[in-house]
Amino acid sequence: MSSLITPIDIASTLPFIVLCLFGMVVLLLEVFQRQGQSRSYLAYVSAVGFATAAFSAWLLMGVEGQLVFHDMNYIDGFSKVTALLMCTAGAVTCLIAPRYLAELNADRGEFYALILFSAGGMIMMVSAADFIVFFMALELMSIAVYALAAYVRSSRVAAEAGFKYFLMGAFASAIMLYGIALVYGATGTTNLAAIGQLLSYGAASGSVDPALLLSKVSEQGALAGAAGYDTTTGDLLMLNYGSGTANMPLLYLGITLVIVSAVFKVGAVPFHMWLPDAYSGAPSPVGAFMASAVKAAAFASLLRLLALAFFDYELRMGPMGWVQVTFFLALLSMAIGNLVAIAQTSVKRMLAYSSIAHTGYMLVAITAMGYGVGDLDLGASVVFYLFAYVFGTVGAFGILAYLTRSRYYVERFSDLNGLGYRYPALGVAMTLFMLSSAGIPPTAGFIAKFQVFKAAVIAYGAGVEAGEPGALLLLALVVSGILFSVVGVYYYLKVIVHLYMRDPVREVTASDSGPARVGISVCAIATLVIGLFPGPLLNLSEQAMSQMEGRHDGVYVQYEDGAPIEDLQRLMREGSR
Amino acid sequence: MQDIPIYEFTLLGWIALLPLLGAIFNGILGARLPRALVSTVAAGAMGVAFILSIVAVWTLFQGRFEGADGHTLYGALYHNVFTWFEVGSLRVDFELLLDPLSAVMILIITGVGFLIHVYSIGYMEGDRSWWRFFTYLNFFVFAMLMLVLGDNLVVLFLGWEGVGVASYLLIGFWYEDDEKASAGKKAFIVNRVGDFAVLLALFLLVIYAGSLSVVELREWASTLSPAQVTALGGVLTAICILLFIGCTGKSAQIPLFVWLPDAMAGPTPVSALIHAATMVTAGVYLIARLNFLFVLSPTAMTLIAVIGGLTAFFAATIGVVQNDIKKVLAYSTVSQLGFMFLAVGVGSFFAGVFHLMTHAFFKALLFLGAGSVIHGMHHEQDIRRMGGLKDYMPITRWTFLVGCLAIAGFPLFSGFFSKDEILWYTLANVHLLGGVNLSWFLWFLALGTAFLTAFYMFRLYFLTFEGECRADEKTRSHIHESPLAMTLPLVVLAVLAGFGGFVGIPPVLGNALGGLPNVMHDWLYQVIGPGEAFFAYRFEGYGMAWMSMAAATASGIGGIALAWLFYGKPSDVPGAMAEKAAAVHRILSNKYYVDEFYAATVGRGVTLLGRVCHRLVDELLIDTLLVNGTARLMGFLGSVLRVVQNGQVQRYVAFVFLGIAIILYLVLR
Amino acid sequence: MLSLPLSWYLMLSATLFVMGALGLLLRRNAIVAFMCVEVMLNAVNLTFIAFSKYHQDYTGQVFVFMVIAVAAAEAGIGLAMIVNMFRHKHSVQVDEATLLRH
Amino acid sequence: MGAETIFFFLFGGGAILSTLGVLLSRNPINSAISLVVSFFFLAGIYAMLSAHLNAIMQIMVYAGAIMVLFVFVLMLLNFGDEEHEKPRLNPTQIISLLVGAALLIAMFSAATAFVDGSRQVFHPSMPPGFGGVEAIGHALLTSYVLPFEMAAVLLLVGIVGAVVVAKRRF
Repeated sequence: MSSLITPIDIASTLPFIVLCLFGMVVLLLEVFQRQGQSRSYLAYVSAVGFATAAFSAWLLMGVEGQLVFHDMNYIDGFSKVTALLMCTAGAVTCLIAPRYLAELNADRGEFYALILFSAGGMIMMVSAADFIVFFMALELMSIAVYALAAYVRSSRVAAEAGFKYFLMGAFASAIMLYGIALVYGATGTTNLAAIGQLLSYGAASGSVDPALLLSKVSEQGALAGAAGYDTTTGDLLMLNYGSGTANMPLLYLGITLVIVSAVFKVGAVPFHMWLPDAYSGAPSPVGAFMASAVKAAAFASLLRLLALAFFDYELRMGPMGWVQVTFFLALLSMAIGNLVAIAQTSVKRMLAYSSIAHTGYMLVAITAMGYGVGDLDLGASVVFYLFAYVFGTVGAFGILAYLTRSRYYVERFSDLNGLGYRYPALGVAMTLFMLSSAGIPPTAGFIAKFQVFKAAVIAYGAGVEAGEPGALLLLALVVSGILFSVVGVYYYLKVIVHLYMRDPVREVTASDSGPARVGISVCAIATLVIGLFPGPLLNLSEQAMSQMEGRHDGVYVQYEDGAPIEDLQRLMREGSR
Repeated sequence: MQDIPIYEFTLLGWIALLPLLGAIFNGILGARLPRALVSTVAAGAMGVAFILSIVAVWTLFQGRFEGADGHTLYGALYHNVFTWFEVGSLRVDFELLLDPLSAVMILIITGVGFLIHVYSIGYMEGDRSWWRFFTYLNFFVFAMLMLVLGDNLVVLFLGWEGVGVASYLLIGFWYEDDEKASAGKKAFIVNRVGDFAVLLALFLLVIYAGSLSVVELREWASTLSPAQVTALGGVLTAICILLFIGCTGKSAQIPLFVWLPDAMAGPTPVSALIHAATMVTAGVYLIARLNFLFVLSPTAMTLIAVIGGLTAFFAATIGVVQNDIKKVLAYSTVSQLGFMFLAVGVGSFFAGVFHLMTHAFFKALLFLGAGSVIHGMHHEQDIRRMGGLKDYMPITRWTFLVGCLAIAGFPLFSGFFSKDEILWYTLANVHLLGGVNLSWFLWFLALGTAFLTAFYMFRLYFLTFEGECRADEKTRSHIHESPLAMTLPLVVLAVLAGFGGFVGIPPVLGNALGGLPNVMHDWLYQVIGPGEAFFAYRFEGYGMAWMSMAAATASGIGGIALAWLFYGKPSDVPGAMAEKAAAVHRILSNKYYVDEFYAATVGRGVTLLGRVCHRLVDELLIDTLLVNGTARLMGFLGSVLRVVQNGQVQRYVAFVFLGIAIILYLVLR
Repeated sequence: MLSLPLSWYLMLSATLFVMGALGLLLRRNAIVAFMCVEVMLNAVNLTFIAFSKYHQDYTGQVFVFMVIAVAAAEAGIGLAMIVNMFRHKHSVQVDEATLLRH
Repeated sequence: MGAETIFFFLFGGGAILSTLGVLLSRNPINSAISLVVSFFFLAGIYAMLSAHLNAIMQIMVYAGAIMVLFVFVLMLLNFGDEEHEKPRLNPTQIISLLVGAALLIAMFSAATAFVDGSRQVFHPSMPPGFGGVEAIGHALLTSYVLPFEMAAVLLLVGIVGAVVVAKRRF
C-alpha cells in the first residue's frame, strides 16, 4: 500500500461525499434554526445537494471504469447511472415533503438529513466491489429509512410501520450476513468479482489454459485484495467447489441466503409481507422514497451482485440455479401483486401492491438475463424500467402527499373523487402516472414493459438456438406477465375513474405547495418525455450495463472434472510469490 | 416486386397534429369557453385536417408512374417526426407513412370524422360536458390517424391503444349511469385481452424479422425463400393468429365481439364514428396492411375467413330479433365486420378495404339517422314504439332508406359492389382447412348473411318509418325533424352511400359495360399486390361471376321482399282475402308471430354460438372474473390475506423463514 | 492447541443463529425479540471469526468489527422505535401491533 | 481431550445455555442479563480463534454499551409484571419451530460437508500478531478505510435517527 487514499479514490466517491456533506450541513442549519420557523427552505438545500451529487456523478461519466479504495469500490458507468436515478428520486422526495411535514406539525431538518444520508448509502451500495462495503452501505441506507418510516412520531400507524419495517429489516440483514459469512468461508474472499471468478473456475474444467485464466483473474485485480492467497502457504481449499464433485452445500447455502435477503429488499413474493405495511404506514413522502429510491437501489445492487459474484453457469442454470428461483418469484410477484392490488381500498396500499407487481416484471428481465448462456446486457431493461418506475411511483405518492392537509390523510380511492376537474393539472399528472404504471403508450411505462418483455423473448430466442431446456417456460413467463399486466390495468384505471367519473364525497383541498408542484411536474414531464423520446435514456441504461466493471463475462469455460484445479493452485501459488 | 419510392412530405405531421391540438385546446380551456368556440375549434380542426388529407392524397396521386408489371404505382409519402427509440438492432421511428391504403383510411377518418363532428354540434346540444365530448372525439381522431399513418408497428400499436382509451372514455361518457360506465370498462378490458396478443406478435416479429417497420417487414417477407417460409411456418402462423386475436378484440369478432353491443351506451355520434366507421375496422386495416405476411400462412388466412364468415352469419341472426334500434345496428356492424374479415381471409384484401369504405359511409349514415330518430323521439330507442316516422322526419327517412338499400346490397348502391366482390372472391379462391376446400361453405354462409342483412335492415326500416305511429300521444306531439347541423351530414353521407360503390366496379361488370376500370383496385394495387399474387382464380371466364352476382342480388332483394311481406304491407289486408284464408290472414297480419318464430327458432337455436361466446367471454371472463367478480375475488383474497397479511410482524417473519427453508430445500436437496 | 475441526465452530454458530431466529419468531416482547436479533448477529460474527482463522485472512475479523458498529446503530434505532411504540400503546407486545393489515 | 476441547465445550455450552436463558426467561431483565453472559462466553470463543481484538470489542461494545442500552430502555419503560407472557403455541409457531429444526439440520450437514474431513482442521501455524490490535488496525486504516469511514457516517445516522424517533417533542 503506497498511499492510504489517492485522489481518484476521493473523486470516485464524490457523489457520496457530497450527499454526506449536505446531510451534515442540513443538520447544522437545523441546530441554528429557531423553533416555529418554517424549514421548507431546507428542502431546496437538499434538492441542491442531490443536484450537486448528480452533477458530480455526471462529471465522472468520463472517468474510465476502475476499482478504487483498495478494491472496495467501483467507479463505473453502472454506479454513475444508478446514482443519477437515486439522486432524482431523493430530490423529488425532498421537494414533495416540506408542506406535508408542516401540515403534520413535523417540519424538521433531520428529515432531509436522513434522506441525504440514506441516498448516500444507496450510491455506495450500487458501486460496492466488496461485501463489506455492500453491507455497510445497505445498513446506512436501511437505518436512515427505518427512522424515516417512524418519523411522524404523533402517528400511531407510522410508529407501528416503522417498528415492523425495522424488525423485518434487521432479520433480513442477519440472514444476509450469515449468507455472506458462509460465502466468505467457502471462497476465502469477500470481493464480489473474485468470488465470481473463483466460482466460475471451480465449475470449469478441461479445455482452458490455467495460466490464461489466472492472468484474466489478476487483470481484474480482484484477487489481489483477497489475503487468503498471498499470505498463506497456499492451501487453496476453497477451490473445492466444482462440478464433478460439485456439491458444496455450504456455498450454496450461503449464496441462497444472500440472494434471498437481497430479494427480500426488493419485495418479491413470498418475501413481500413487510412492504405494504411499510409503504402505507409511513408518511407519504417517505413512502415515495421507499417505493422509488430504496427499491431502485435494492434492484440495482441485486443486478450488481448477480452479475459480479453469482453469474456462473452452474449457479444460474444448475439443477436449482437462481434462474429457477427468480422465475417463480417473478411469477408469484406478478400474480399476487396484481391480484391483491385489485382488492385494495387505499390508494397507498394499492401502490404498494402494484410495486410488488413491478418487482415481478423486473424479475422477469433478471430471469431472462440469467437464462441460458446469460446475457448481462439484458439487464439494461431493468435499469430503464427503474427509471420509468421511479418517476411514476414517486409522482403518485407525491400527489397523495400534496393532497394531504392538516391531519386528513388522502389515502382512499374515494378521496380522489372528482379531483380531476378541481385540479386539472394534478389530474393529468396522476393520469399519466397511472397510465405509465399500467404500461400504456405513450408513457415511459410502456417502453419499460416493452423492454422487459422483449428481453425475455430475446433470451427465449437465444435459449432455443442454444438448445437450452425449458426455454418455452420463459415464453410462458412473458405471456403470464402480459396477462397480469392486463389485470393491472383494472386498478390503475380505477384511480382515473375516481378522478374523473365520480362525484366528490368530501371536499379535499390540496396543500398547495410550490416545491411539491415542482417535484410532481418534473415526474409528470419525465414520464411523458421518456415515453416519447426514450432514446437517450435507453442508451444510458445500456451504457450502464455494458460499462459495469468486474462483471462476469471473462470466464465462460466449462470444465468437466476437477482435474486442472491442482494446476491453478500451483500457478497461483507461484504467481503470488 | 418493384421498389416503391418514398418521398418526404411534412404536411402529414399536421394532419395528425391538428386533432391533437384541438383536443389539447379544448381539454385545457374548453370548460371556460363558450360552446360555439369549442365546437368550432373541434370541427374546424377536423375540417382542416380533411382538406390537408385531400392535398396529401392528391400529392400522392400526382406521383403516379407505371410499374414494371404494368400496374400504376403511386409510391408513398413519409414524414419522420423523430426516432422514438433505438435499442440494439431495433430502431423504432416515429414515422408517418402515406400510401394508397392509408390514403383511403385518412380520407374516411377525417372526412366522416368531420361530418360526425358537425352532426355532434346538433346532437350534443344541451349536454353539460359539451367540451369534454369534443376533447375526447378529437383525441380519438388523433389516435386513429396514428394507427393508420404509423409506419412502425409500435406507432401503430400506440394508436391502437389510444383509440381503445378514447373509446373507453366515450362509451362511459355519461358515467353517472353505472351501467354505461361499466360498458366502457368492459370494452376496454376486452380490448386489452386482444392487445396483449398483438404485443406478443410484435415481440416475435422483433426476433424473427428484426424490425417492426412495415416497409422493412415487407422487404423481409419478399426476400424469404419458400424453404425459409416452410421452416418458419409455425412461427408465421403464430404471429398471424396472434395479430388476428388482437383484431377480434378491436373489431368485435367471435369470440370477443361481446363488448360492441354494450358499447352502444355511448352517445350516438360516437357509435357512428368509432363503433361503426373507423375504430372497429382497425383489425381489417391491420390485416390488409400486413397482407404480405398473412398470405405466408394459409392456415391463419383460412381461420380468419372462417371466423369472419361465422361472425357475419351469427351476428346477422341475432340482429333479426333485436328491438333496440341501436342494437340492431350494432349487431349489423359486427356482421359487416365479419364480412370484411371474410374478404381479407379469402385473400381479397381489396374487397375487404372496399367494403370497409362503403360500410363506413352507409353505417355512419344509418347510425346518424338512428341518432336523428332518437333525438326526435326524445331518447326512445325501441322500434316497437316507433312507426310512421316518414311523415315527421322526411330527410331522415329518405337518407335512412338509402343506407338500408346500400347495406342490403341493392343493385348499384355502394354495398352492392363491395358485397359482390367479397362473395366472388370467396367462391373463386381456394381455402383449405384440414385438406377440405371451404369455398362453397363460406360462399353460402355469406349469401345467407346477405339475405338476413337485407331482411333485418328493412324490418328496422318498416317498423321505424312506415305504418302507423305506435308512440304514445305525448311523445308523438314532440316528434320533429332534426336541425340542419344533423341533417346536412346525413345528406352528404347518403350521397356517398348511394354512389360510393362506383369506384370499385367489378371486372365482370366493367367488361360488360365496355371496359370500365376498377378505380379502387388499381389505386390499392401497390399495397395489396403481393398478397393477391398468392391467389389465382379457380374458374375460367365470367360465368361463375355472373352466377355469384345474380345470387347475391337475389338474396338481397329476397330479404327486402320478405321484410315487406311481414312488416311493410299495409295492415288493412283486403277483407275478401281474409275470408278466404282466415288462418293465413291471421298469420300475416299479426306480424308478431314472426318475431315469436324467430325467438323460438333463430333466437334459441342458431344464436347458441353467440350465447356461448357471451357466457364464456362476457359473463365468465369479464363479468365474473374482472368486473363483478372483483367482489368475490376480494372476499377470497380477504380470507387469504387475513391469514397471511394479518399485521403481525412475527407471522411475516415466519413466512419469510418458511420461504427460505423451501428454497433451501430445493437448492440443496 | 488449535486442533478442533472447523465444523464444530460452524455448528455452534448455526445453533445460535437458529435459536436467535426462533426467539425472534416466538417471543412476544419486542425488546426480547430484538435481543434475539443480536443473538443472530453474534452467531454470524462467530462464523466470520472461525473462517477468518481458517483462511488466515483478516477480512472476516474486519467484517466482525463492522457488524458490531452496525449492531450499535441498529440497537439505537430499534430501541428508539420500541420506546416510541410504547408511548402510543403502553405495551411492547409485538403481536398487538396490527393496525396495518391486508 | 485437550485443553481446547474443554474450553470449547465450556464456552460453547455456556453460550448456548445462556442464549436459552434469553429465549425462555419470562422477565425481560433476566433475558438481558442472560444475553450479556452469552456475550462473555462468545468472547471466550473469539479469543480461542485468535480474534483477540474482537473478543475485547465484544465485551466492551456489546456487553458494555449495547446491552446497557437495552437494560436502560427496559428500566425506562418499566412494564414490570404485565409482560410476563404465558408460553403459548399457535400453528404458525409450531411451523416455525419445525422450519428452524430443518434449517439447523441443513446447516449442520453443510458445515460437516465443508471440505473433506482430513482438511477440516485449522492451519497449525499462525502469522505473528494475527487478530491483534495492530494487525486489525492496520487493515482497517489501509484496505478497509472506506467501510471504516462509512461506519462513522452510519453511527451518526444511528444517533440522528434515534433522536428523531424517540424524542418526546419536536
